[in-house]
Amino acid sequence: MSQQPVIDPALAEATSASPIVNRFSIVAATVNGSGSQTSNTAIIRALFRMGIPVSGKNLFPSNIQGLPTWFTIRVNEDGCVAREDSAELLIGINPETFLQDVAEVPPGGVCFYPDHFTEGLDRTDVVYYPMPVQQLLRELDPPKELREYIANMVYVGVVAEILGIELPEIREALLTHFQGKAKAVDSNMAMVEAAAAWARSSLVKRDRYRVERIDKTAGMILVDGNTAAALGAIYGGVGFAAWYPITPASSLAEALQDYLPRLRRMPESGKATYAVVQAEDELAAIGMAVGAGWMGARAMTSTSGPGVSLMAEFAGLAFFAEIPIVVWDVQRMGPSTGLPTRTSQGDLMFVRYLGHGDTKHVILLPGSPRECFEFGWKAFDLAERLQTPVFVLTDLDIGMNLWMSEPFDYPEEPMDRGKVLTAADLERLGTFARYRDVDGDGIPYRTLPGNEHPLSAHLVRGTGHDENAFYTERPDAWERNMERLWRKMETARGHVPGPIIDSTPGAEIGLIYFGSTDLAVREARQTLAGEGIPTSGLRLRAVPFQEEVEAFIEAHRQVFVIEMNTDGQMRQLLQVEFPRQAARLQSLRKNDGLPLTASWIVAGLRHRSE
Amino acid sequence: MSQQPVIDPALAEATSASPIVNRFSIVAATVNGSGSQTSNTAIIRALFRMGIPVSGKNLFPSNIQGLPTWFTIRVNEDGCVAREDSAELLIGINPETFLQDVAEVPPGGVCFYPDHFTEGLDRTDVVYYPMPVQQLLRELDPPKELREYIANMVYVGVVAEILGIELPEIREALLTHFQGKAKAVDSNMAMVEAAAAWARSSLVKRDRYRVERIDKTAGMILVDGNTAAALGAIYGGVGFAAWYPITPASSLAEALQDYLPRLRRMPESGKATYAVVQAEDELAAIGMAVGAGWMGARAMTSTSGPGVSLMAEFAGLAFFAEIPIVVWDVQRMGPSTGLPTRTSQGDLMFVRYLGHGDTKHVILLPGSPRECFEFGWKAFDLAERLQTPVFVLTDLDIGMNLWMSEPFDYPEEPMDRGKVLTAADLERLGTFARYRDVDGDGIPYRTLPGNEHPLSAHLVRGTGHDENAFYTERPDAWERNMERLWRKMETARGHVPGPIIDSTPGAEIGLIYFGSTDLAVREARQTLAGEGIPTSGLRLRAVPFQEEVEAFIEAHRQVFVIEMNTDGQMRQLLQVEFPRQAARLQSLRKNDGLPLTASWIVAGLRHRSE
Amino acid sequence: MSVTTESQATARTGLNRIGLSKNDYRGRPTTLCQGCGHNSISSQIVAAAFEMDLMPEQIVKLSGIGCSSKSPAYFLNRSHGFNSLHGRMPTVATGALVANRALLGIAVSGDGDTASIGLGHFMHFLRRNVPMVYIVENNGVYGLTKGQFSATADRGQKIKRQGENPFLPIDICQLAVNMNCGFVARSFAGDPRQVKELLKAALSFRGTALLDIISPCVTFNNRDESTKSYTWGKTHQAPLHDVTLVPRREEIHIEYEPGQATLVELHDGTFLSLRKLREDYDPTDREAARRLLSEARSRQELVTGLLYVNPDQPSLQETMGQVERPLTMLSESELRPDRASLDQIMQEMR
Amino acid sequence: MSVTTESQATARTGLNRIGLSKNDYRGRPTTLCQGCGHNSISSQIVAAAFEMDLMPEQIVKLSGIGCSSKSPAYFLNRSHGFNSLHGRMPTVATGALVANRALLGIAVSGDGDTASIGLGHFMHFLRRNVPMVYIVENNGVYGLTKGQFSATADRGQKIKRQGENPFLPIDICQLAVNMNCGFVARSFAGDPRQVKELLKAALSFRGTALLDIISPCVTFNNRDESTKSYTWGKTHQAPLHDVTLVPRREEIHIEYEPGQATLVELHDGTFLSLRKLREDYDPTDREAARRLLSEARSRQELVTGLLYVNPDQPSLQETMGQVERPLTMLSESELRPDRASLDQIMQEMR
Ligand SMILES: Cc1ncc(C[n+]2csc(CCOP(=O)(O)OP(=O)(O)O)c2C)c(N)n1
Ligand SMILES: Cc1ncc(C[n+]2csc(CCOP(=O)(O)OP(=O)(O)O)c2C)c(N)n1
Ligand code: SF4
Ligand code: SF4
Ligand SMILES: [Mg+2]
Ligand SMILES: [Mg+2]
Repeated sequence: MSQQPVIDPALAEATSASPIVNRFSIVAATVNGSGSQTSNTAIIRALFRMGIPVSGKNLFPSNIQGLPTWFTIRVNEDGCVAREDSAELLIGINPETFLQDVAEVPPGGVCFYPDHFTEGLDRTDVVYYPMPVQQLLRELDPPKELREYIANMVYVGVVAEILGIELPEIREALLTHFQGKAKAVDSNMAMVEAAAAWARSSLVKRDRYRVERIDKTAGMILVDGNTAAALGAIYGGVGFAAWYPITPASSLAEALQDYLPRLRRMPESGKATYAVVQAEDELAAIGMAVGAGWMGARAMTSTSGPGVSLMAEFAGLAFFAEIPIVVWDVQRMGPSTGLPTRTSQGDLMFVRYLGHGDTKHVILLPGSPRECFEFGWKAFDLAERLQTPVFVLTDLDIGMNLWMSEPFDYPEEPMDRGKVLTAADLERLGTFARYRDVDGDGIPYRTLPGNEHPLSAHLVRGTGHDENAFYTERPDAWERNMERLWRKMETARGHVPGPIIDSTPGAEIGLIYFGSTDLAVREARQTLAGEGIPTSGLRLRAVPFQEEVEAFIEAHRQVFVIEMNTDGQMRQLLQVEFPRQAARLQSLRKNDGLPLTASWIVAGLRHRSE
Repeated sequence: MSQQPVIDPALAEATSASPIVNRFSIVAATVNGSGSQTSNTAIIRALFRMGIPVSGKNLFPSNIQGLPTWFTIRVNEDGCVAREDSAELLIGINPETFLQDVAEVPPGGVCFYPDHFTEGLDRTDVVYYPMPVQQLLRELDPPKELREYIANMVYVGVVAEILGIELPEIREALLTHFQGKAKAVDSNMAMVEAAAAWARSSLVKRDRYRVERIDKTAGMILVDGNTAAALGAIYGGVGFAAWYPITPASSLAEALQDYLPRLRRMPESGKATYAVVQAEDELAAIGMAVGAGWMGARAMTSTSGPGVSLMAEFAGLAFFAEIPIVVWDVQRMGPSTGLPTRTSQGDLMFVRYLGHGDTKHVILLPGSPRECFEFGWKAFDLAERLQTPVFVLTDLDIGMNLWMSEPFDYPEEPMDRGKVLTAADLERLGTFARYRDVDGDGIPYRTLPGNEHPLSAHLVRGTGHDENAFYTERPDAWERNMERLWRKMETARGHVPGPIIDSTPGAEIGLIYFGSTDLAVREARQTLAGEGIPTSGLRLRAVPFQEEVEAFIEAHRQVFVIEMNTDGQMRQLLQVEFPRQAARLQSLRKNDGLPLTASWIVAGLRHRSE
Repeated sequence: MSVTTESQATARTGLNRIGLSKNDYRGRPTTLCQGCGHNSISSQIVAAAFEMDLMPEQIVKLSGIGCSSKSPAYFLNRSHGFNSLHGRMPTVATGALVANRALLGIAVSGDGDTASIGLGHFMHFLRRNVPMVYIVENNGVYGLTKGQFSATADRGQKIKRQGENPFLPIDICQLAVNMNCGFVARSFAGDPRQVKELLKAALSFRGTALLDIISPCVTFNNRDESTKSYTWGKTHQAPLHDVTLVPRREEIHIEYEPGQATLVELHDGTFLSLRKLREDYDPTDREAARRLLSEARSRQELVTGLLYVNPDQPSLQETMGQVERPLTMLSESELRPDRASLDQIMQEMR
Repeated sequence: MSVTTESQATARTGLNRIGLSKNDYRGRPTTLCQGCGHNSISSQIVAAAFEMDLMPEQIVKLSGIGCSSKSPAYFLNRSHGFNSLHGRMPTVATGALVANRALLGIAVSGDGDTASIGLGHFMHFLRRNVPMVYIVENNGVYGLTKGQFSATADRGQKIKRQGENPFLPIDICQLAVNMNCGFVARSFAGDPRQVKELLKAALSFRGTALLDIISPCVTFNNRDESTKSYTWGKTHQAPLHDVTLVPRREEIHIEYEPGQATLVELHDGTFLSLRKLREDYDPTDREAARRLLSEARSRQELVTGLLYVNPDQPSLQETMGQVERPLTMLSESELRPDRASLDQIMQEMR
């Protein structure tokens, strides 16, 4: 450890100061396709199992192998686990970015590095820990094909030793990761233990950061939103799913393919009670979903921006022909192909009006994997109740990153299959018209193909139709139908999930936000409260909005709409829906592809709050 | 004429009263695919050539042959030729709809009918004129294949005789229609004259309606917007056009195909200086246009609602990669396939945000065929100046109906090809970056493929890029680029056509409108002025808007946004752009597939003006 | 044969074996042009369904957009149907028939709908082998948009507004053979009997059954020299064989000299009898079908009949191992896994 | 042959006939996986362009979206290019090359890009015969989205996450032959020399030249038993012939026994020499190509080489009667008709 520079007094002072326990971020700077994901998930899951609140955010490039990747784990006793602007601890094993990575370590921070690195080791305000990766590999000599992966276990062992992560929990974490495959776990653990042992004997702890077992994650789970969404759909009784691969949505459909065979086969025959089709493109994916939704199956598709653009025509058809389908849009950065591996909330305005000619859609906005699960099944209830496409907008951050979560609640209510008439109903009623507004709520009754009652059959169409689904060009028929659809959208307000409001008595500032920014906003509000700037928060969970939203805006002197897109799209939607409030809405937005940080929100509000 | 009922005193009185000259509407109720178009255009063009302001609106079904069609001609000395709610004169030759058609004739009105009809002839407050169609056919005995067409000439002759339309002008009109083919003209004129002669000898004029030659159309033309748009594009130097057939846009591309060979071939070689490709679908059509626009040709495509939906992904690419193209959307009634042969202004909101992830577009809104021609060439200047797609939104009414118009002005300004750097420029500058904001207006410079200077080449992409068009995921690079695009959209405000404002001193009511409703709004404002309700008018001609628009809103106590869609989309766009005015905008909208009438606007404003 | 007996059976009563009259299979009055080939195909669909004693309620009709795609409104009023989007019918059909495999799908498309905007979906539909009767009413033009060339228009073909078509036509059957479709037939709207018999065969086939039917557009593409016109069809049709569906239940002695007919057994036990009308042709030989089609093309011959048949390919639903019951008929308890299973998963996520 | 002489010519100087070094044809460093077949194809594009003395500035690169479609960034830095949308490259290419017919188009696509989402555009592109080298880097998977099956994956093929593929593959060459493409070749990224020679041939061809190149995805689909793997390719490749482009300017005596080689003359006067390596095969016979491909498929054989060639088909620009000059080079006076012509039209509208 010759390269180790003399430690400057500042650092000495800093490091000798009281330890910082369970309150820091650590980033692993690696190369993608090198298997470092295993190491990173082992660390985060072990910390989580030690009872410490965590989050893991993977910043990866849009390619498959060989480019820089950063995996950041934040641990925080108080559960503040939104992304932070910088990480105090660096695991720097990517030579390409090492100098840059080291430069970004805050003073007093820590740097773990492979001991064959020779540059970037000269910061005097950072504690360096070398890791003898090559040596340990030589000693352990794992099978050639595993070498690269095992090598990544070195930093797991060293970091565990220095920070105090319990090795048994690392083993548990690996067990989870390898779905119990002992052999894989053992070969990896061997290196973890070797590295830890080496660190124990060869390194002196000189930094302030430590972890300690606490009890803040009891009963909780660690999960990504795409998996949660897939499970939600499965427990919502999904019958048909069609998809086309696209980052960051692919893992949603793939989670369906992983869990469905296990959860949804006939006990005796082992036959599937579902169908998942990988379509030739997104037009086909949504088209298939529309076909299945028309038949009466719970049908869905999942995609991201470019796919949504291709779904516009079918979205309009489903809205107008009133076919229930669920469309997941795991948002990535746009316009166009944009940044496939960066997060954003930029599809809002487009999806709301997706389809030419007065088309409008119901949108759900889950704020966490847990809500992804909940909306996963509720979306089907809503789609079938309202007989319209329901779009669920998440983003890469919720969809693909690891979130700590309360376990999912098993759906208590029975499924709401909406206004479907059986042959018996038709017999009883003696009359039926597909698009008649019987109940005055704009929602007509429908019959499903296969219903053999003579009154049942009709020809569904995207062309202008009368109550009986017959084609007509009559002006009055057209207007009546559009007025009914308008009524239906009003009815939707009462069915979609309402906002989550957290009002602070006396607060004059109101924050309106939605989706993945939840943790950051909550943390920011704590900080601001600490600074004597109390705020109220309203997290939107769906479009169209309810009156409470307008009331909230009226109730506050200053109202900020916080979002991650360039145009301030949620603010625009609020301006459209609440003209009387339009002038009072201020926009606080950032759209750089990274999850929002509390500190950015705080800074923004600090100088704009009057 | 036995069926002729005794005339009731009311009618006698009415008809004996002073004649109504050059001030009525006449509707021909026929069957489509039966060639009645020739007859109708002959009548309207003859009236027009007699110096009388006219308009012709064709209400046709979405099929090819055998269904009811109504062609309404309005003649009005003062040039008020917007659609009227009802026509005083009926040419009822479609047995299927005759009863209904007769019922809709206002008291004192007139009905021409084939003398073999036996029902619907009992209204005592309508003047009936029978027409011996079969007899005249027998006498003239035209060639079998022409029979049906010639039969339709009977009503031309009879109506001409009764109303006083000059036969020589009918001949002229037919000459225009048949592009000078004397033979076709003669065979048709023969029947026109025979029918006129018969009427002269056998009918007594008992109604009040007449036409008289005046001089209100001198130098004017009669044209549809799609033809005008095509000519505008041709005189704008269109190099490449791709399209896919769709009503009501097809005739735009077909007009290109009709006129280009005549106007744009090399004198010597006869080779084409343009290319028009019928694509396999709309995705391909816009994709081809993007390819050609990238190369530096003036590229366009034309479509309607469903096609626009399919163009979303490419629209986003062109916006983000900054490729100049022009997209014509001849709007029809939506959502979905909707009513292909009915008019609407329903694509506004969708087109403005066409494309996922913070995409925005420049939209032009011509209000007449004349502006279709003007914007036809200006759109290319704008697209190349701004390096972005320019959408031109018309509708079926402007696009396919016959409008009276001042002749088109030859473009005086030279073409604006925008910021294109030649090899010489690059040599002089010594540096080039495709997406650098050199001038601070957000518009970068571009080089075209084929430019052989070493600095010229770059790889255009829809993925995130830096100033040099290289792929990058850097947050700052992304933000910088999006800020520049935002700046560019601000720059666009200064380039797009501004609103046409007609302020009435002291008027407290302001009317904001756009597109095909121009004539109806103007007529309505005259009527209201007459009733002591003065109004100011602002006709929007583009999105984004200019400050004048906000000033106009502020300047009026009550502001109505008049439009033909269900959601009040223009009002929504104004709410988004002018939050301080949002609450003050009232919506006056109708969307039943028919062109707006002045009387509907008047009625709406009468009881809503405070 | 079966036809004769059918008609005998129904002659007396006017009702078929399930007690329905032909009227029960009709649709609304057509709004297509008089003489449009599509109308005659609609009538044959009605006739075939009637004669096969199908329950209209167990049929679903599908189509895209076009004159052809309108026709589901003009047959089988008692069947549910979906007049979907231009070129996208195959996608809607896939979702629909996977969701409810008990229903019998009859789809009508046009040459523009299938060979232009919908070409990709069409081919992927065939690749998945979704059980359905897929009818292309092929007239070489876009009828509903007033007569532009479609991708099946022959090179050199002329139409009013657009003049002469410079491109080679897409051969829908050739593509189907290529995509390994198990039932590839070509017919001509001017030969109603063949259309009907091929329809019956297709309706008994399990898997995608493609019928490419030349269906003249009398308004925009019926000039005698057009390969999609009635005249051309009548003068150039070369039927391969006499197709007859032989339902199991009937004991019929088919008396041919050996080699005069091919018999193909379908999964429901019915037989297809193909009595040869011309040179020896084996419709179970894919290569032969390929060759025949390209020869016919160069010979400018309208070869009609069942060009290729192979009943032994798994349908999409089989490929995916779906339950026999329609997915749409499953009960809530079959659709929603139990509480314990969720707890288990939550455990695994600790 | 030409190769040898080329290399001789360049050996000394390191420059080609237009004075450029190989470096002038390179691109940016690849970000694809080490060993990805796409990378080796990129190098052959560089080599071919260099050895053919092409001016990089007269080439345009086009692609869709995918690992393959990224590769235009990794060759020909001095050429303009467009990395467009997934599956839509053929449409952008059509507009681009019609607008500027003077440029030489090289397009790279993937099997997902071309055979899944882009299938319809691909086929219509071929139908129009747009002059361009169309390379499909075929690996049977979606690489960039982490290894799902594409439509060219063989039935029974296995990959990690999705298990076994139940569907038959789409044969891109078979489709191209069907669409009457005038230049249909198949190759293997593991055979760089053949790839290069076929590229040269394609670059000299006027019309759409399709190259379906098996290009293994080492990360997601390189198991030995995969028909898209290096091992399988190496063990199953069956080259039809030895392809060499013989530029006019060189006087070369090709010494074969008669019948040992086929010579095809291209429009620029260069010759393609195809020295037979196996049973007599005539690449100008479409039927033969059809047969060969379907036999190869059943034989599970990777037949490579120029499967079909027919230089005598009009290009789209010729079909449309365009001026020889690029439309993009026309002057304002050539683009805007004169004032009188507008007056005339206004007259006609009275
Ligand atoms: C996305 C879209 N593009 C274009 C149209 C307009 N359109 C309606 S029918 C049709 C073509 C119909 O041709 P074909 O499928 O051959 O049917 P046919 O009318 O000839 O029977 C087109 C282009 C549409 N409805 N939707
Ligand atoms: C409209 C759209 N859908 C999906 C995607 C996601 N996507 C990117 S590349 C790709 C497939 C690439 O496969 P292939 O064309 O075979 O190229 P490879 O990566 O295998 O070389 C997909 C589906 C996209 N970019 N755009
Ligand atoms: S236009 Fe042609 S295809 Fe359409 S209905 Fe008429 S005849 Fe048939
Ligand atoms: S993932 Fe496959 S296709 Fe993509 S770069 Fe890597 S090896 Fe090549
Ligand atoms: Mg057709
Ligand atoms: Mg691939």
